[in-house]
Amino acid sequence: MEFIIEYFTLILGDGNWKFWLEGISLTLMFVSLSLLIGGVLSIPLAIARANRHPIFNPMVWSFTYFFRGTPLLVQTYLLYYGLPQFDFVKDSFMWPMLREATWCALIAFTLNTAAYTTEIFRGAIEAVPHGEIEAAKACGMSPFKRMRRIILPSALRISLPAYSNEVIFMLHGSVILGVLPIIDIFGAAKTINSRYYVSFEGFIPCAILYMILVFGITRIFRMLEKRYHAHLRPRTS
Amino acid sequence: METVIDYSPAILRGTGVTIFLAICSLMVSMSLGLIAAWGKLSSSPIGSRVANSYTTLIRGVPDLVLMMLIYFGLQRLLNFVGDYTGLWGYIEINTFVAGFVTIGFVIGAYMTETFRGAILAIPRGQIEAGIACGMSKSLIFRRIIWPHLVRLALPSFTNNWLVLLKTTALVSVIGQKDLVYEAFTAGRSTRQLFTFMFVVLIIYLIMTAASQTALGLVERRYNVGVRRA
Amino acid sequence: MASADNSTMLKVEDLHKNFGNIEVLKGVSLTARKGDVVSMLGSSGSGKSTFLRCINLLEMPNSGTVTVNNEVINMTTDRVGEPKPADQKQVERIRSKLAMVFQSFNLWSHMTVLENIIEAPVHVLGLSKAEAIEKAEALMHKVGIYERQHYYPAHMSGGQQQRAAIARALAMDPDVMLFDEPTSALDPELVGEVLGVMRGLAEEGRTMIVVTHEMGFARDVSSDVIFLHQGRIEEQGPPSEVFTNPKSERFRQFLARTRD
Amino acid sequence: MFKKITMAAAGLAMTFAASSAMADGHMLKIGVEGAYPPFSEKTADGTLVGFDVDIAMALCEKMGKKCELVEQDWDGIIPNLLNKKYDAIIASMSITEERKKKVDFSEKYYNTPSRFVAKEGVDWADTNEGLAGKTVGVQRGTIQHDYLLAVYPDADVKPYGTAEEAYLDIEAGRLDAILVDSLAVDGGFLKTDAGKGFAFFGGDHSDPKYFGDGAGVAVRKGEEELRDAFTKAIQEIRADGTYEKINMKYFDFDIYGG
Repeated sequence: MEFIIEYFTLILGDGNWKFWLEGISLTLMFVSLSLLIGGVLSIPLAIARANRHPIFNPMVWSFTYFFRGTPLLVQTYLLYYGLPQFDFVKDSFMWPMLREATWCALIAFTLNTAAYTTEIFRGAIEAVPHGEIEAAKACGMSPFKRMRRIILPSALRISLPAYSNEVIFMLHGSVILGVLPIIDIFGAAKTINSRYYVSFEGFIPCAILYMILVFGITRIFRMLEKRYHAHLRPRTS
Repeated sequence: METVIDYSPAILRGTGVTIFLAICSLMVSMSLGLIAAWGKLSSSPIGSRVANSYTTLIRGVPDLVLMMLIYFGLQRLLNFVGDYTGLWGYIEINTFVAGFVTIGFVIGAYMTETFRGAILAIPRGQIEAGIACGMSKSLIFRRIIWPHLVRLALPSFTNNWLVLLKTTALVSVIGQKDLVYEAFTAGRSTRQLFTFMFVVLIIYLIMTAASQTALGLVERRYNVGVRRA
Repeated sequence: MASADNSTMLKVEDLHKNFGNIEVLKGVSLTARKGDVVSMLGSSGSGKSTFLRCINLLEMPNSGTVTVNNEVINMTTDRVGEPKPADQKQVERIRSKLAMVFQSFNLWSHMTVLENIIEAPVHVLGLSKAEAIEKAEALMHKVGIYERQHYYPAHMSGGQQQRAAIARALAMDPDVMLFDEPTSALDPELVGEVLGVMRGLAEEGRTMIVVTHEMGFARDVSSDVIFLHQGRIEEQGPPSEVFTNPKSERFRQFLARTRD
Repeated sequence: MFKKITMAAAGLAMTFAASSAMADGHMLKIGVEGAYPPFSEKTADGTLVGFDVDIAMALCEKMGKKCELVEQDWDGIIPNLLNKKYDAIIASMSITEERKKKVDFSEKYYNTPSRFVAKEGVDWADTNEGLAGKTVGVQRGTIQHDYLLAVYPDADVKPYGTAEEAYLDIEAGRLDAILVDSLAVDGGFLKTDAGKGFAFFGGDHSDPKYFGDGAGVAVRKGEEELRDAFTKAIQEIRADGTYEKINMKYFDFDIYGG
């Protein structure tokens, strides 16, 4: 009993609960922002890939190959610690943003998730049954309208399961924030550990928090799938 | 560029560590994957429950957090148990062991799905045809089951291997001197972190591309006679 | 057997189509006046489906003209010499007047029946949603799937899906309806319900081009029968003539093979 | 497949066996940081050098032991001492009450104050009011970190894994100031090319409540013998001039402090 009280004093006392709160809100904000921006970016990229656009397709392919073929940690290091190597970056108008660790990490994460999401969406767009697209053509829909009304709604539904994995990967990936001078959930754990010279005590609530978040994300996607995959469910009755 | 050449022994050493660590992780992950796949497929409720909680745990906890817990926590636990029972003296979990055990443990959960899916997808009729021809069990495994298993598991295996390779970068955070650690140290002291991190990215791209080519060749060999969908 | 109002709805002249080096259509022409039901017969590979798909430019014809309701579809060629429409807007407008019913239904799988039917009227023709729904309800009654309006395609039988697809086509108020083997993907016991709906449409005076294997339908319903063989018209005429007294030996053989 | 499992298992066992050699009478493992110039840093070929490293070697020689240096990130330096990865820490670790709860310390082997560093010519006061809203970098889990959290609640404190990363970021312009050991930052940053244009501001910070009594050698609790051996060795190298020689190699004044 005494041990438990001692443990909770360690991880919550002495103002430490503030680190957790800060960490949770930062992780959540960060992951959702990068997913949002990355997701929006990836739609035109995926369309360019799926349509085999002669100029954009190779460009987008290189982009996704580069970001999918290398570790997110190194990409983040490159952006955060790498860019100030160049004076022109520090003199540019972008610097007020790039000097912030959160912005650098956000850019790295956004590009990373955009690359993965592009390939997910591309696969889904290619998986939309050809006949359904022909039916849209035969109705006189313009290419833009076909994309907006038929292909994308169908592709986004198809990609739901794969995308839910990507969301969880991004949450997992976000621990890299804690390696930078940013206090996310992982950073909060590290800060508390180093305050009291303990080794793993802070990582236990940290692991539990991530598990709760993953559980929540899984639940949300299960609801979304229930709603948007109604047309794929086997016939009942 | 000259500084990169100055530091190239360290970079090469780091690359070697990364590759070795990846191979060790792969061994662990394949063993765990096979065991857990077997557990999930077995009719025993305990087997599938253990296997399921394993995959749930991996999905729930980020790899780096798990690595920290294993590096610091497991060490403490092992020593505590050792002291308490007197069964063993000091056991060290160094950064290398913590690294490949964690990565193997994490990727093992993916491997579980890979193997499970492949085993389920083996055409049963062909095995029956083998039995009908009077083939022995081992012959059926070698000549019929194994080629199918490889073919069915390869695409997802390739994917897992690439994820694994990239995950190795995380060991630098617990101080293992892999490619990322060596390059970061070099970049920090020369104040050329962009250059060095860029070199690291290129090395990872080369490793990725090489693995894809090699595994692609294997895949082609095993896909003989299969119609492309 | 021209109908009373004999204005030409669809005119196709000397249509040629190549796939690579293979010439699939070697100059096919067709004229359909208002209320005509043209049945296109032929063995597989004769080019009848390709012909139908060339009419609304799902395939690009290499030469020849298509005139819909006195409007010629303008064609041009792209940089590598492949045919393409000169005016994409015109093609879209004409396609909205040529409704198509496919062999494999091609209902949009993520939409319910009702959503499938109102989709194009709302987003292509610009009808209000309420208007479109009202119209859709009438059409669903007509083809007998009103009770299934909130079902997803995957949850219905093939015959119901095809009837929904016909309702979707009708919702566009088309000048001409194109049927591409509408019953070929159906189980035999479901063919009747679809043919029944199509008969009804013919009696209403709809202009229809039907690629089919259903001899009974071709004989009883159509005003004109075209038999294609290797990309050419082998036999053409009113069913009363061609079925009783075929001029072409090939058509005779075809009839013998497919006699039901 | 089975062969692979046994191989992996064998590999595991070997790693355990190889590294489980306990420190015997003559072998001593010493944890150092390697990212805290000029006290400890790594050369291009991976050798550890610096004041802490030289002191460690000198102390070992006096104690008549064979020493092995183990490089360890600051974050885990005390946990891994407790985990027995090494037997002592010689890494400019200040002797504080908080740390004494976890480890035992020898006598100090040097004592220098901490100071703030910023762009040359800033006129900020080194008080909480003076640094309110400023971004201040610090190494995570150091006495400076504790001090900032306790005394400068209005500053925006950014914790870094190593001091060098904080140097990188103040040079890059991401930090307004850093709080570091005055000697470490002098040799490791201000006197290097990267530190041009940066200077100390404000006075010394050495309140023993936070900063303790100088840097000592840390050992696990209960290992008084080893601790006392280090204390004795420190006194010996002070007396015979070895300390002075090492001191002068890195600094131009005596850093032992009063």
